[in-house]
Amino acid sequence: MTVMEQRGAYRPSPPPAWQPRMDPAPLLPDAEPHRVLGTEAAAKADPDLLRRLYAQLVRGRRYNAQATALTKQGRLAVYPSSTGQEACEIAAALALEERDWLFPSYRDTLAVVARGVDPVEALTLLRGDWHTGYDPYAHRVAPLSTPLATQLPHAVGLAHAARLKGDDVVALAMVGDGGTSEGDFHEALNFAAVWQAPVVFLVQNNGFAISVPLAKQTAAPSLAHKAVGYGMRGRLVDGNDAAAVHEVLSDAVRHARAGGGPTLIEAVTYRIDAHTNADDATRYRGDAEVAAWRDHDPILLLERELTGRELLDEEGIAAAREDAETMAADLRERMNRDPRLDPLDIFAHVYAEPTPQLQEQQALLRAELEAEQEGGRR
Amino acid sequence: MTVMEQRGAYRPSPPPAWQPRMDPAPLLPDAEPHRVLGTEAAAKADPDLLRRLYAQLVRGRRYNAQATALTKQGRLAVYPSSTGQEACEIAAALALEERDWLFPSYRDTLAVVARGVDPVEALTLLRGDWHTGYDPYAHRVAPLSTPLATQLPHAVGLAHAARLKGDDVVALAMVGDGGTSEGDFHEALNFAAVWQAPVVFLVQNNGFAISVPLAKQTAAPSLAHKAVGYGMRGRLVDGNDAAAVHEVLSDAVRHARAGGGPTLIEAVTYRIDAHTNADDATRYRGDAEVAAWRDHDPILLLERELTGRELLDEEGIAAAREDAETMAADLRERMNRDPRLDPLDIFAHVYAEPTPQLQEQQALLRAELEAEQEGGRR
Amino acid sequence: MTTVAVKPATMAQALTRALRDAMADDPAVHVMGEDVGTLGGVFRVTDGLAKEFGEDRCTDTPLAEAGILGTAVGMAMYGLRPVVEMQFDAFAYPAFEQLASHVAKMRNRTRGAMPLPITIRVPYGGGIGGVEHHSDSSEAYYMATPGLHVVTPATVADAYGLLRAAIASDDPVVFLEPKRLYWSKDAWNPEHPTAVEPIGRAVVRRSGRSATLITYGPSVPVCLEAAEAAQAEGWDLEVVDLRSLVPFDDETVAASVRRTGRAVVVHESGGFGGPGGEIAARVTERCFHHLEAPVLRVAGFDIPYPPPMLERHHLPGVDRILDAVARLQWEAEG
Amino acid sequence: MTTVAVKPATMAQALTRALRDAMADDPAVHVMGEDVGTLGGVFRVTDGLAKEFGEDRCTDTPLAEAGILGTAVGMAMYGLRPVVEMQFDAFAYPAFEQLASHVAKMRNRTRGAMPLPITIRVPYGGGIGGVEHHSDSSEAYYMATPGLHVVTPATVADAYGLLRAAIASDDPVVFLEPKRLYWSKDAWNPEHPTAVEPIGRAVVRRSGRSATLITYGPSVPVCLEAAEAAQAEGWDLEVVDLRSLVPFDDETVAASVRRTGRAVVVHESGGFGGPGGEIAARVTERCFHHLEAPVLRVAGFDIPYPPPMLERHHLPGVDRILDAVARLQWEAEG
Ligand SMILES: Cc1ncc(C[n+]2csc(CCOP(=O)(O)OP(=O)(O)O)c2C)c(N)n1
Ligand SMILES: Cc1ncc(C[n+]2csc(CCOP(=O)(O)OP(=O)(O)O)c2C)c(N)n1
Ligand SMILES: [Mg+2]
Ligand SMILES: [Mg+2]
Repeated sequence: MTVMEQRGAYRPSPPPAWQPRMDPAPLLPDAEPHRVLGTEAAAKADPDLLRRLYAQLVRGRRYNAQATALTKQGRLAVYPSSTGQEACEIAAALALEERDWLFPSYRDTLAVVARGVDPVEALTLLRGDWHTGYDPYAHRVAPLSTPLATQLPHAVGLAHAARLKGDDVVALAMVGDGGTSEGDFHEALNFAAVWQAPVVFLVQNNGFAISVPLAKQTAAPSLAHKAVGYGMRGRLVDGNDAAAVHEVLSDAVRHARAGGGPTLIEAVTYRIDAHTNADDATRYRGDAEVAAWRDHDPILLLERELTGRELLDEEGIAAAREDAETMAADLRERMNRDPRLDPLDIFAHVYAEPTPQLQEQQALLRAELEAEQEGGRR
Repeated sequence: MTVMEQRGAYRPSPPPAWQPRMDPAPLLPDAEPHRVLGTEAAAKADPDLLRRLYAQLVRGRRYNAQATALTKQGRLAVYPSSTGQEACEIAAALALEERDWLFPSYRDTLAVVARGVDPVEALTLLRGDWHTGYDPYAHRVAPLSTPLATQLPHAVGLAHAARLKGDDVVALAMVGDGGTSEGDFHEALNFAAVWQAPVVFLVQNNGFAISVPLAKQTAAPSLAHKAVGYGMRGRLVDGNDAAAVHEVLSDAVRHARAGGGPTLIEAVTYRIDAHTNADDATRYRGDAEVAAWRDHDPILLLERELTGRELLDEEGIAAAREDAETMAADLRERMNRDPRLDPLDIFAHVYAEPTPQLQEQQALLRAELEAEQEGGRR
Repeated sequence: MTTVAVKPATMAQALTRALRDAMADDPAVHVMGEDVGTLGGVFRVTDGLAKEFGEDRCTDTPLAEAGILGTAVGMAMYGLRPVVEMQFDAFAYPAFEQLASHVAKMRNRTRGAMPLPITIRVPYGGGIGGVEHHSDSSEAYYMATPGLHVVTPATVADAYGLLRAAIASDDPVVFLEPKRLYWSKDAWNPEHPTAVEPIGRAVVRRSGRSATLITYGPSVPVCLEAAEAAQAEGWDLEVVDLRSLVPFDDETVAASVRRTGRAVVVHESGGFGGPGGEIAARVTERCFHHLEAPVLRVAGFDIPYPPPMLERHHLPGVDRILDAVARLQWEAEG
Repeated sequence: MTTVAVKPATMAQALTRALRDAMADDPAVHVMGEDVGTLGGVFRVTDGLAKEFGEDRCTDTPLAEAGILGTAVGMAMYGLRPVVEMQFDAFAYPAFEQLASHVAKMRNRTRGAMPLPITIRVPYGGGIGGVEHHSDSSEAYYMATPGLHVVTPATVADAYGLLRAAIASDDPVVFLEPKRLYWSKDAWNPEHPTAVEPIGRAVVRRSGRSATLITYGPSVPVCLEAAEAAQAEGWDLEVVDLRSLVPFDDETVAASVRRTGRAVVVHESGGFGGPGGEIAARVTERCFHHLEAPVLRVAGFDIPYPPPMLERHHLPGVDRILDAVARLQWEAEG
């Protein structure tokens, strides 16, 4: 066919399949992180909620301190503290309904506890006793995830399954700024948007992935800007403003529950402690930066708001601290008891039924343990 | 420290680390794909370039047809045709300088050939003779990549290495719409942006990943919108408008070479043929859709522009076709010769030196081959 | 479940039928993967499922294997039984972290509270003229990952029976489908076409007294052919089809080798670090004093899978198997 | 290269020195990974390199293992020699596709035109009280992937010598660093502290006549300890440190077993589908008529790595090794 024969078909038009599929503007985050405390919006916040957040934040901080102390006493193998990030941790848990699911990363013990998991069980992993210390179904909390970002597709799958079954369950998945670089982050967000799964992704941007600062992790205007590339809403929030985090999260949860699909939330916060007790943060950051963030402390912000508006007084503060001390004393006491482990358990849950090979191995270990009890090798 | 002691520290301010790190607006693609042919912009296009593109597009189409024919004759194991996508393939190759590198996906044989690789060598993989048929260093073309999106980090690493060495080399990496869902796509774009590596990512959005339409692949406003999440520029172009693709690619290459960092380009196009000769496209799409895209054919668009502006006449068209026929005849003739393979080669390039184990295995095969020659097993 | 009389069928058809029956029996069974819906899969194994059960039950996912397996984990957490298709062996590698760190470990991590009944279908192996990355034998990776069952059928009937068992299992199962047997046909157990085969039991496909060929999946027909050919050379070979690499049926295998006193392990996966080492070692541990010769291995070479035009030199064939049998120190006998 | 007299040093220090010397000798050597720059790595193996050579030579990457290895592939294509750190064994899994489909195959795919001289450092194994995903022994995966060298040191001197050889190799090398030996100290070959060890040669760490313990990496010191303890029971054990799993030094291993007539393979990786099967099988193939007993294996159990409080029951220890030696059918001898 020559060009002459084709003349009629000539249409200087855009490609047939093309239609702008949606206006990206509503997906983009605001230029500044959302804030409530210390702004006019604070007046509209529910005082009860603020007080509840406050009490939990104080508890959370104390929990972090206690757990860190337990590492020094050899009672915990390792502890990644979330001091400075309590607003994110607590608001995450409080924004959910009981039927919802939480998918925590390895740093999110506080959120796990705030969700109702026993404080000692939540530390089982870090104590070195067993991998996940709690029954995930008891409080709808997935195992703490150490391989970064790998829990995000789980959250998407669970939310999708719930929706298929007709349950109005929302999954909240937590991840760090470093974790956003992993392929699993990308794949999870994409599946979530394509499936319109009721998931909320909460990125705690605490400035570092161990020693690596955000500037070496991404060149994006913000992590929340990643949302538009999946066709979901991106939201930016001051992660140390508990009221703001709770508001943004609750909105995203509502949106998801109503069938509106997933949201990506970046909470701008800071890790006050080192990466874990084993880390030396002075190798990669200066005191001035930490000091600046101490001034923007989540407990402090909330305390000032509450006291300024006379929703909290010295007595209330003392009560919150005392409650936290009680929790800490109980934690300390229970963590100081040696857990009783059965070595033969290592074969019990590899499969529904141990394979013949595992049965043989279990018999071998049993014989060894008996020999050990009788003293000496044979 | 109680709240009273802290009063002075209260600052209702945004989190300390926060500064909007860049204005996202320039990163966002235009709402409509960029076009040149049939628009006023066409007048500014270099006539020589347009003629060169035309000749190559015609050649490319003929190459696709010939290769597909070769599958029917059993001369190729499989061929993923890029008919309908020639504008992307050719413009990709022509936008590069000789010192630049191309990282093709498995569908991009045309770009590989346009880059200077021998047409028969480019088919070695698909012929089943050896994995990569050409020397990647001869024309700076990485091996055709079958595992989707895995070539993208290679392009980033190479571009980064070149920059570290002070060479002003740009890497152009090609991927399909389906490939953008892979984690490797995400990780590559992120590394490229963080390192400000001189890379250009060209996504050929041809509407399908085998049978899966774009709507099941992503919910994004466009694939180009993914760029903002990495802090790089996103560009949208009519992938069947060779002049537009060349313009957008050349601009991105210039930008990268000048140290401006990477660009993500989405070229909206369409796969006219089935996924490969082995695929049955009628299972997942209708004729009407294909027909609409045939009207928006890249060769047609360019031909109309050129003839309309009297840069091309029937004679020129005939010459281009004849040139393509000559190429096809040569390809057919050479592909019909049986390649000579040495079975013992399978041990030659596993390591720089075959391990003792491979030497043993090679001896075994050699003995078998000798026995075979002598006829019968022993 | 309907139990129509079953005529000769291909392995692919038996797999389709197994998926269909499992989906009909249990609404928790969901099929997902690339091109499994509208297209019915590149090997057509999921053909018709989206039509019969809807796209929510048989879902075309985005192109991202870690995402497919990772979301399947979440779905299993909520009580579904996902059956995931990896399009080709080498394209399961992107999902390796999800597989090794979550799928294989979740039950254990949670002390049994959170089992993951996921079936991961992986078309594997060569012999179909596929270009690079389309012919890997990846079973060694899965065998070395505790927490996974690893199953592979060699017959049409087993394709049905083992896939049903895999889907019914409360543990994750890597279900390896020998690509080059997809189109193999047999009468498919006309009495019990839809019989479920328990996982973990090897089967003697051919009895013999001279030596045992221990094999599985795509190499089973090759071994049977070799056993036929061996008769001409005076050897009466027994052929054991493992069917399940994990759990491993030590009993059946060791019983056979104790009877014959000689064994060759045959598979097309690379030899070094491949399944054959494990099998030879455990057979030797159990049958040492019955062995007239070391257990030998006939395997693919230790090379990246070769291009199609050379694959026949790589794949263990009848001659290479018989050569190994010949090396089983028969002189020592007399 | 400076050759200062070397005092007792830890394995971690020897590794650091190897990286430093390699970087000083060859500007093409680039170190990259998570936290390798400013922090010097979580095990401090890259300590000081960013300072001495600049961040372009020792680079903190984004947190994405496939991206790290994938970009390293591209860098190697352009003539660099990347040394990649995977922070822990299990965190190398996201890079598995890049490793198996590209790193291991690129030379072969391009008929030798495009070699990839990449060293992939992987701290591996347990015994350090790490929580889940921090103690995997993943060597079986790498052994089963043709195109990779797999190397693992057990002494301070080898840590230096083998790492230099790995970086100098034109092939990709998976360099497995036994985590629990990072802080092990020895005098580090005071004569030749910076001697490069060729890859592919096993070494007899202790001579003995009764039986051979075949081992590598973290289990070498355990085997040496077991050999000492065995003397009390009248056994004089030989200990072979493989050092390189790929290529495998059949000669040294077989020569030892032919001498002793008995062998136990010891490693902490899971037994089933682990390296021990391969090793036992090939030793048996080569030494069958010299063997008084089957080659036995002492390995980690076939379970996900257990929690720290139970890991000592999982790891092969002196007693378990001696129990295996005792099962080597000594009665048969007399
Ligand atoms: C896949 C994977 N790679 C590497 C690691 C090792 N690692 C543990 S925490 C961490 C940094 C995480 O940073 P971020 O995501 O910002 O979370 P944060 O620690 O700040 O809470 C790294 C690299 C891991 N756990 N998983
Ligand atoms: C990692 C990986 N997964 C799956 C495949 C199988 N596969 C080959 S092509 C293809 C579709 C690719 O679609 P797209 O990226 O849009 O490229 P196109 O074929 O349209 O050029 C798939 C799923 C693959 N090659 N690699
Ligand atoms: Mg962080
Ligand atoms: Mg496509």
